[in-house]
Amino acid sequence: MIGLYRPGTSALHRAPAGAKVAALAVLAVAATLLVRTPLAGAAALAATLVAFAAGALGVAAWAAQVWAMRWLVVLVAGSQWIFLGPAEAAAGTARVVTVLLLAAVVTMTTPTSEMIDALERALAPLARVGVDPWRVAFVVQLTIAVVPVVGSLWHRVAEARRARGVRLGPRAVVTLLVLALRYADEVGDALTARGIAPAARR
Amino acid sequence: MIEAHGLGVEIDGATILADVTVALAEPRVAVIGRNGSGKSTFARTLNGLVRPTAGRVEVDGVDVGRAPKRARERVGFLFTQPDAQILMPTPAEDLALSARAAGVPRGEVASRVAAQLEAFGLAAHANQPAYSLSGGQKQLLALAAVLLGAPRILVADEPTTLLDLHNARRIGDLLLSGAGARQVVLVTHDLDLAARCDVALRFEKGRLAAVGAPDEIIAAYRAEAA
Amino acid sequence: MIEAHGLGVEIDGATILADVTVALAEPRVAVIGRNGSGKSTFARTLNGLVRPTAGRVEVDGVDVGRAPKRARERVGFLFTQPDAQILMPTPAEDLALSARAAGVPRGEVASRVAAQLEAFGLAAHANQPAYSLSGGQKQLLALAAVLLGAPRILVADEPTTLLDLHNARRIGDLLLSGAGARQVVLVTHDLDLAARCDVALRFEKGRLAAVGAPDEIIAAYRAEAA
Amino acid sequence: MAEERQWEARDIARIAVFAGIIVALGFVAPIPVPGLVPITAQTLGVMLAGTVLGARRAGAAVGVVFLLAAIGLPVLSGGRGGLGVFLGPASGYLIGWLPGAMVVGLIVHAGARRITWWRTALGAVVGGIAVVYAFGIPVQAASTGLGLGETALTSLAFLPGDAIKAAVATALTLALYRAYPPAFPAPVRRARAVAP
Ligand SMILES: Nc1ncnc2c1ncn2[C@@H]1O[C@H](COP(=O)(O)OP(=O)(O)OP(=O)(O)O)[C@@H](O)[C@H]1O
Ligand SMILES: Nc1ncnc2c1ncn2[C@@H]1O[C@H](COP(=O)(O)OP(=O)(O)OP(=O)(O)O)[C@@H](O)[C@H]1O
Ligand SMILES: O=C(O)CCCC[C@@H]1SC[C@@H]2NC(=O)N[C@@H]21
Ligand SMILES: [Mg+2]
Ligand SMILES: [Mg+2]
Repeated sequence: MIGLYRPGTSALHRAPAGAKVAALAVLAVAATLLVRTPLAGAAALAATLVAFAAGALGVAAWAAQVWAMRWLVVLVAGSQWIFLGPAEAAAGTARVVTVLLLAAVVTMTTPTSEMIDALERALAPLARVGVDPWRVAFVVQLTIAVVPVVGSLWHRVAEARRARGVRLGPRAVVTLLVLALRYADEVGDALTARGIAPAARR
Repeated sequence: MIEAHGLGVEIDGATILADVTVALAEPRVAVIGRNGSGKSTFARTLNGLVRPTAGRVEVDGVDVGRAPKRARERVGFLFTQPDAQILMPTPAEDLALSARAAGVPRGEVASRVAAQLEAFGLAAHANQPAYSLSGGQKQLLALAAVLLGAPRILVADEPTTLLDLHNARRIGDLLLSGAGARQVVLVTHDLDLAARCDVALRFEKGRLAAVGAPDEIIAAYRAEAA
Repeated sequence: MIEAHGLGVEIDGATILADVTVALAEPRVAVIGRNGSGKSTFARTLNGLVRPTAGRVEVDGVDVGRAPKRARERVGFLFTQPDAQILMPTPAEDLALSARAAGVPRGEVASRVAAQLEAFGLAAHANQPAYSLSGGQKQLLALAAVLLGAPRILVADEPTTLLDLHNARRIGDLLLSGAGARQVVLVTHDLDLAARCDVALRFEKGRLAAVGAPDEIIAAYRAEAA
Repeated sequence: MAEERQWEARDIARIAVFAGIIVALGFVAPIPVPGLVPITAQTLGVMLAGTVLGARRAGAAVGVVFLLAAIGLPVLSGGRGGLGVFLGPASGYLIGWLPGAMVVGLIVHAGARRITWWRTALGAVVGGIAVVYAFGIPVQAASTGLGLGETALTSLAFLPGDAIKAAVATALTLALYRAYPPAFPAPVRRARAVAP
């Protein structure tokens, strides 16, 4: 699975993941509180362009993100215009779009592995209530390895169905689930054998 | 009869198979070669599971790329992993699925299924959950299902790899003895089994490296691996 | 050193393994027998993946049933399916996982991983997605990961079944040549590989049917299958 | 006690595999509808996690999907991911998947000695639909500035699809119970093993 990360060497790329996520949280709250007028909205959107520049992501990437949100923009702006008037609609839409664009900057400048490390550190305080941060981060990585396998199992079922010339409909999912769960058992055994997690106590 | 003309397969820009031209009329065809040499890909083009990106394949005169459905009626396929091929919860249901697809009238399905279970020594397991069958029993079931369709050509991709000596011999015998009634293409790393065929193909890096008498082809392959 | 005393395994009321008593000090142990005869179950009791319901197993004097964790530190395990064993997205990450589990200090993990990748000819694939490796490369990676833990005993359950002649030989050599540094238990249907061991066990219907010189045990097994 | 709550290896693997299935369902037939909240096959995976794994493991599987999204992997339908998915108008539904899957698991498994079709269907509808909407509608209303009532009306668009998914989840669960009982947690599995 390929992440949404865009490799680079900008200041934002070099900044620690935890700091970026914390900054995002602060900025999201600030935007919600401060962006109340169309002018403030325009300023906020301009600021997102600066953020994209700081990540060396370029205007094209910014535009692509905005384009991906076109329906959101149309619907939020439209409904707020009807109920709250044009000024509120402009400010409200800018607010939502700003936060989503800032989140995209963090996503695009932070590699998956750094995010996982940051996740592990962020979860450290939860160790006292019985959450093992390493284990959580591990399951996340395990899932990343598992996704393509699930895809290949699905591919195998589809091939078998075609080769046998039979129709299964949704029943194919049962076959997939059986294969996937048996695969899970094999992975579970490998986890145990590699000394990563305990086996069942029968 | 299998004919490939300048057959090539590219996936995501990578050449998996290139320039395979061969005509096979022999009843038993062995396909050998190293991991990743393109054997499975070649086998899969024979029933349209993989589409050629260059050239074409014909089975009994049917162009597989143009008429994959008609080709598939003629070509049965047996996978290495029987698990993936068994699509229904029990052997009886699984065979019924194939029987219906093969056009057996509704009223006769049950008796055809019973007869096939009997013929493959699976009668006692008719309604046992399929996952709990042994490896050999699963491969027998998969073969029984394929043969219900009475294919003119049977392609088997390493069908004996997971089996013990006894079961491998049994499946091997069933596959090769049926030849005559049908043509069999057998992809295998088991060189003793390959030696029992009438002609052997050896793939290397996506190309057909050699075609000929199994003994010679196998001897050359062994020599190289050593 | 492996010792089983009246070892038995029952699952859901079915007897899978019964009354296995044997002491194995030989560096290379082959385990053969038909599909479903109990080979994998026996292998799994050696590192506690399957718990005995009768009797016990000891590895280097550690009772596996009582101290599975301590036993597992001593016993590495290699499965048939490399896919299920590779737990991380890339070879480098997967080896790092094993290194950390084996207690390599954080600062030395990277260099240990690099050295191991090099030793197994995988350096060029360090950061390639693991699912895109070939079958042989996957099995090499799985073996590299197991050996990072420097197990005193290595149990391998049909580790070469999915491989071609060349890769099978490579993995087989790696497994058997390491013997001396460690004891190797090799479950296999490949009788030529089994013949290279120092002692062979043959299972039959959940019981240990024979123990002895590989040549004799294999000859008897072949004779029966024919 | 602490010992008791620790996951065993096979549980961890199942959590990862079900998270993988939910992700994989995101690639299935993404129906492009112009709107704030996508129609997605992933809710089928959420329901199945609950019916098959039970409350705790199902919750963990959905939680893993959230973490994958948060660290920037394109795991939601249409290849979306990143922290933004927790901030948009659809985020309430998304968050609702977690309690939703757990409620499905509770209804289907709590005190159950076997899997029954009516508990499975009830679980899928209550946990997989009602609970998810209960989280989704208020958040959507707040983020769009539309009233709760109007927002609830727009969410009716999902109902036919979600009803079908609940029916499919029920049928699949019962079929899986027949085809592979070891998939289910121990109490249910044992009851099935003795049953004819
Ligand atoms: N869908 C695919 N996408 C990319 N590469 C592929 C795909 N299918 C096959 N390949 C690659 O094509 C090559 C040939 O694969 P193929 O499965 O035909 O080999 P094979 O001879 O059957 O090997 P084996 O003996 O291991 O079964 C391999 O290198 C494989 O990785
Ligand atoms: N968890 C289980 N539940 C029920 N039966 C099981 C279980 N595990 C194994 N068995 C059965 O126990 C018997 C022995 O299985 P095992 O896997 O040890 O055989 P094997 O000798 O390794 O066979 P193969 O050569 O096919 O790998 C088989 O009949 C199998 O179906
Ligand atoms: O992908 C996301 O960001 C979250 C999608 C939430 C979709 C909701 S869940 C309930 C309802 N049913 C659907 O098919 N879509 C919505
Ligand atoms: Mg192949
Ligand atoms: Mg076995």
